[in-house]
Amino acid sequence: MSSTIYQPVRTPPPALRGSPLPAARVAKVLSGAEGASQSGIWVGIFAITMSFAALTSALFVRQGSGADWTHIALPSVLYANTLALLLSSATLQMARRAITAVPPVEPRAVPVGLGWLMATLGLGSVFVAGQFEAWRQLAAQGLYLATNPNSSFYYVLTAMHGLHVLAGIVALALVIGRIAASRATSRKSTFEATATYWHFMGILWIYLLLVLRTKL
Amino acid sequence: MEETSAQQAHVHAPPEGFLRKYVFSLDHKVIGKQYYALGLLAVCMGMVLSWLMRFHLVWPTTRIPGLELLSKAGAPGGIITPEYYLSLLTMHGTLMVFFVLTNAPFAAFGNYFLPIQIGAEDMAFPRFNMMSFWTTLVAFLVLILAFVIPDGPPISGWTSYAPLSAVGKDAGPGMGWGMNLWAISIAIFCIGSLLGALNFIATTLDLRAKGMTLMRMPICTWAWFITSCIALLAFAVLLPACILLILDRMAGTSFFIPSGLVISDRLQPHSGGSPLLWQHLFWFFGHPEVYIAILPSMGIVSHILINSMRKPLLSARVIIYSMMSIGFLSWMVWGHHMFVSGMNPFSSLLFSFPTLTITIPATIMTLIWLGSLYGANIRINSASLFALGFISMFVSGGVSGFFLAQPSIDIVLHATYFVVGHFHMVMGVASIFGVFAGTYFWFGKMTGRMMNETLGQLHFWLTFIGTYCIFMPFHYLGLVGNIRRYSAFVNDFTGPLMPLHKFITIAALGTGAAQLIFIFNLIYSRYKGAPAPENPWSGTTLEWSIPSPPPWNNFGGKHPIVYHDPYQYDVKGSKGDYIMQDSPEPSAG
Amino acid sequence: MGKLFAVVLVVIALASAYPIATRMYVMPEDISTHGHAIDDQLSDTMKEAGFSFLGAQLVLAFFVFKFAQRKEGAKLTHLPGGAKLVVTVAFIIVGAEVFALGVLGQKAWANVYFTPPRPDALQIQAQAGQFAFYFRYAGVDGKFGAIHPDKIDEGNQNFFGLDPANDIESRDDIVSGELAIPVNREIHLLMHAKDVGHSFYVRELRIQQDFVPGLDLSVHFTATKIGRYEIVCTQLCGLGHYNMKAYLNVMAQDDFEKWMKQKASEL
Amino acid sequence: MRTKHLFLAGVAILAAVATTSAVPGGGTVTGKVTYEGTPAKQKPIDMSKEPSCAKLYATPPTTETVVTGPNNALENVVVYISAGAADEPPPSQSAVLTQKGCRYLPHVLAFQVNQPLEILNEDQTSHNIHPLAKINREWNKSQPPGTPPIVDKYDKMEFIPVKCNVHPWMHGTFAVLKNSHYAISAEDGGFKLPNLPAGKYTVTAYHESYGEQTQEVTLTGSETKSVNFVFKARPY
Repeated sequence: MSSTIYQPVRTPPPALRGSPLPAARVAKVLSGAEGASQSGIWVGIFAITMSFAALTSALFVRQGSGADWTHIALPSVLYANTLALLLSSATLQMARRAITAVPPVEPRAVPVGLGWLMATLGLGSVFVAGQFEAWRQLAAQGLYLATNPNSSFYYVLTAMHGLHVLAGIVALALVIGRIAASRATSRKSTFEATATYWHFMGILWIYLLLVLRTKL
Repeated sequence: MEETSAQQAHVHAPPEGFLRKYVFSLDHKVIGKQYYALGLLAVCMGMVLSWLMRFHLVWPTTRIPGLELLSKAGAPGGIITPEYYLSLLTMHGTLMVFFVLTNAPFAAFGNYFLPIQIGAEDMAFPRFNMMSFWTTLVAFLVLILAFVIPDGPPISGWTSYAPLSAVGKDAGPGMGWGMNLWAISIAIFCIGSLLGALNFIATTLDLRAKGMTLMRMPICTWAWFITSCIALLAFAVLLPACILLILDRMAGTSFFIPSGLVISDRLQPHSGGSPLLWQHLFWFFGHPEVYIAILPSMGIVSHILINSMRKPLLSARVIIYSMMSIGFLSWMVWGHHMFVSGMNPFSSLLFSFPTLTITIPATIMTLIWLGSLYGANIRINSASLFALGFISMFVSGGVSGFFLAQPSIDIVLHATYFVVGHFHMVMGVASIFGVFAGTYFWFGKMTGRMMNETLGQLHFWLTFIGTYCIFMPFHYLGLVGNIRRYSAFVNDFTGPLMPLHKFITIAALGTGAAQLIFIFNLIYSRYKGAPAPENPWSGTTLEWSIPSPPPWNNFGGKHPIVYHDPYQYDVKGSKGDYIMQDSPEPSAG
Repeated sequence: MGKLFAVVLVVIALASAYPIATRMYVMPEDISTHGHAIDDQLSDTMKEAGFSFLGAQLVLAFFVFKFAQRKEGAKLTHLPGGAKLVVTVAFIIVGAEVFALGVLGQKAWANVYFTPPRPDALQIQAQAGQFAFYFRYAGVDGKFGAIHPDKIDEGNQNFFGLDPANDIESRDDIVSGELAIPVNREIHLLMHAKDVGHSFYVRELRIQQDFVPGLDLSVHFTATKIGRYEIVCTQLCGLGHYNMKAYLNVMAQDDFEKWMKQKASEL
Repeated sequence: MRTKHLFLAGVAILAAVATTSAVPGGGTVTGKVTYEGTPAKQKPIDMSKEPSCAKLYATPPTTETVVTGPNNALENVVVYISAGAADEPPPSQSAVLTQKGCRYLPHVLAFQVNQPLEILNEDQTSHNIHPLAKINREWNKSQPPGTPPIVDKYDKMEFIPVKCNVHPWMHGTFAVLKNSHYAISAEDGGFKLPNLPAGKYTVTAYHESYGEQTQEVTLTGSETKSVNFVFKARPY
């Protein structure tokens, strides 16, 4: 029966159908690729939001469940860090203005943009260093991961956010490298995606800061 | 020039060298096959574990020769200890749910056919795609590492309820490093699945060929797309849950562990944690996971049914919308796993209603499938038989959902074999039937050789009858109140049930043996099968417009243009009763 | 082959339904005051589910029988009414079913969980631990002694961590491995978990409730039939889970008093 | 050259063994362990969850945390030489713990460091043995009926509480000791440590509920010295 069940091989197999790639489609493919990295980053942001939503709702449940919740005073350095992160978003915007503007606002647009990008990278690193400092200060007060539920959540949330920021820093470095080497292909898309991600990190941090400050 | 730059911009160059071609491949087709192979390996292991469990349940004092080689402490003299039974149970559940039901229908077939069916040359992020497979593989290796460590695998079931799963080695054998490995493995698995889901979504949104509107995508593409949306949320919640569990175990935090627990005569040094928190986080992932397992099979089966019926469904849209609403509802029902868990009894009612509501889209889909069969001319072959078998299984497993969706009935049926029968049929067997159907349907496209029909149909009959013999009786046991997850039946009332248990065990061993036919068929056909034509089933979708197996860039550097809805069957075209999506000839209307 | 599929499917469907229809496998007789509502709900659901099951399987078999492997080029037709009909039918029938089960059918649940125990209900504390249940009666003073986890000493049968040396209330507490209760008297069971999650399940009582560590729950019920029934754990709690059980001993009032005296004398 | 050294070393070891091992006809320490006050009332064990064990007893057995004999005799006390006697190599025959009727026989099992330990299950149900060792390596194994005995040994001195995770009432004690000079007080509270070479010894008595007591004793020859221990009993 096996032979009758499907159509036998047609020989020779016909050439592949479909049009040869017309010049008009090149743009489409490119924008497809760019669109992909854009929607890719948005989907990623969605997933990250979901994770942190889960963690913070866990925090609120835990706060209600046990009688052992003791509020910890947030280290003041956090606010400096927050400022650094917000500034970095601003510098990143400047970089975008300089680099992605068509036609270039000024001849030296790209070098200027690179400068702003460096600044962003620096501020990002400052933020991460500051978060470490905050941990050190807490540890100095004898507040460790397992000391009490509030400190547990503090370390978990800051650590996970910090890791995401580090990922952002790596991406930034990549972008800087690419632009410096001025590789034409798909530069814009990666850059845009990284920018979106970086701004999101700032927003996420504000949210976390508010959650950590709340005293239910 | 412009074109080549465009190619580089998005499409990777043809793979060079063995490693790039077959191991660290960026080609979605190779990655799909790798996922399939991993699923196959996992399902074989899971099946052997279930054999051991069933055997032990009905012949508890019979030695299983050679088993003490696998674990000296777990099976002294070849007799399975209670804790080792639970280890087998935990590993069976984890392997099957994560590495089979999530990998095979979704990651394997999805990776292989989603890009082709939308006319793309690859996934949006080929490197992520490769990473997601290798991450998953690492997760798999970490998990089975638990078999070889002296401690043995964990014993807290695939749901790993805290505090049993959180307190560490005092909770019993396997709850030391075995449990750590479990938690770490699942965390890694989450990362792999998130990367995969992200890739699927971006690909579907942005890489569709010219003319391939969303509504022109084949139903299985839709299923994979919806599934990846669900997976994105589900695993994004399970990941932090696993991290918290790992911290409770290794860093001494108390997220899930309350105070004053005395385990193995030791007062545990934790305080204030909430065991229900774990249950909520887990089931918030856990219930959508059920649909991650079943939706792709629904899509595959619809795809195959339409082709075998030689006419479109009554309405493909209704199927798609039903899958969407199921996916949407799946976020409001996790609490129905916790009716008797001590959750506020009022919220049980709140959870029960959407759960029952899910039966509406499910019924609509079933009726659409049935109704579409009317007046068709159904081709019978291994693929379509398994597709029809899927409908039957889906119904059988679905109706028992009526019972468990109701808190009041759940009081007596919760944690009995009724539940086991329910989810094995609807989530296990049904979605595996989808995988079998897909394999028989697409094997030719994937390997260039057709699978052997005779063996295929023999495999179907044994599996179809066998699975009913195994899982229907589970419901009867449950109705008497036979508890699940018992390594021996010491209750007074279980004596009379043992004949039924023996019947199940024998059926399980037999059905398991029948799967060897399938595996043999896979290997035999891979090398000796009849050469596969380009379009063996006279299908209409894009995967049938390219050679079998497809070239590394699917469409040979050309870009298909789509003119039709996916299923132009029963139209008197030039080539017979169907028009392909990419053929310019006008559709029937 | 199509015909064979149809025949096999019909056989499977009927064979699957037979043990249900003939009630070969059923719960033991209900001995509680609330259980009948659950049983009714169960049998109603069984009718609806059975109907849907047989209906769908037989229709599937019939269509495959009729429409499989027809001659080449046979005229293909469509179900009269099409998708609209199907969807409407699903909405009306299943919707009605869902409404019936989901809304009207919650009475049984309400009976168990929304009616508070009567004040004169007999309070008994149940403690679940790996891997046994123990039950505590307040004794003559009617007060339960406080629980001190650090005082738990199973080797010395101090399962609840009582401190009789310093806590007078705990001295007369009666601790038992079986749950002895008087018939036709409401019992208010205070549930406490010693280590991990467990569950309290008595089939005849139609009661199942988890023990959750750190969260003290309670159930209440009235047993109407004298006898000895099995209490089993249904929440995976570790290696001895399968063997975690106890007995519910429903006695006549005076037998129960005798039993209490006997237990008190052992203190 | 080297061989000569080896030979000397060998001689040295032999000599050491000769001096430390029990000498027949050495001195003896004997005595009686008693209690004062009212010991905790031993409670009957409800084995109804394990019918295969429960049916072995006409009247339910009681707990064994404090086992007493006539005129205040205290049973199950481990009396051993904690200082003064050198460590000894373990005997080759193994110490045996039997699980019968869901109880540990004996309730207190004393044996030497590195002496083979054998655990048997004579019940129709599967047991779990969980010695809660703190100094030694802790393990936790189940033993279904019909499986070979569990064989193990401990390499450090320790008093280890033993429990069965499946049957919460099953508790016992392993006394892992450094030398062969030990005894467990009998029904009448009596014990006897024979064959002790002359020397100054610390005799220690250990009870699972009442803890430790020590006394000094000096033996000059083959005489018999009497040492008695009195533990304070608490009602709760």
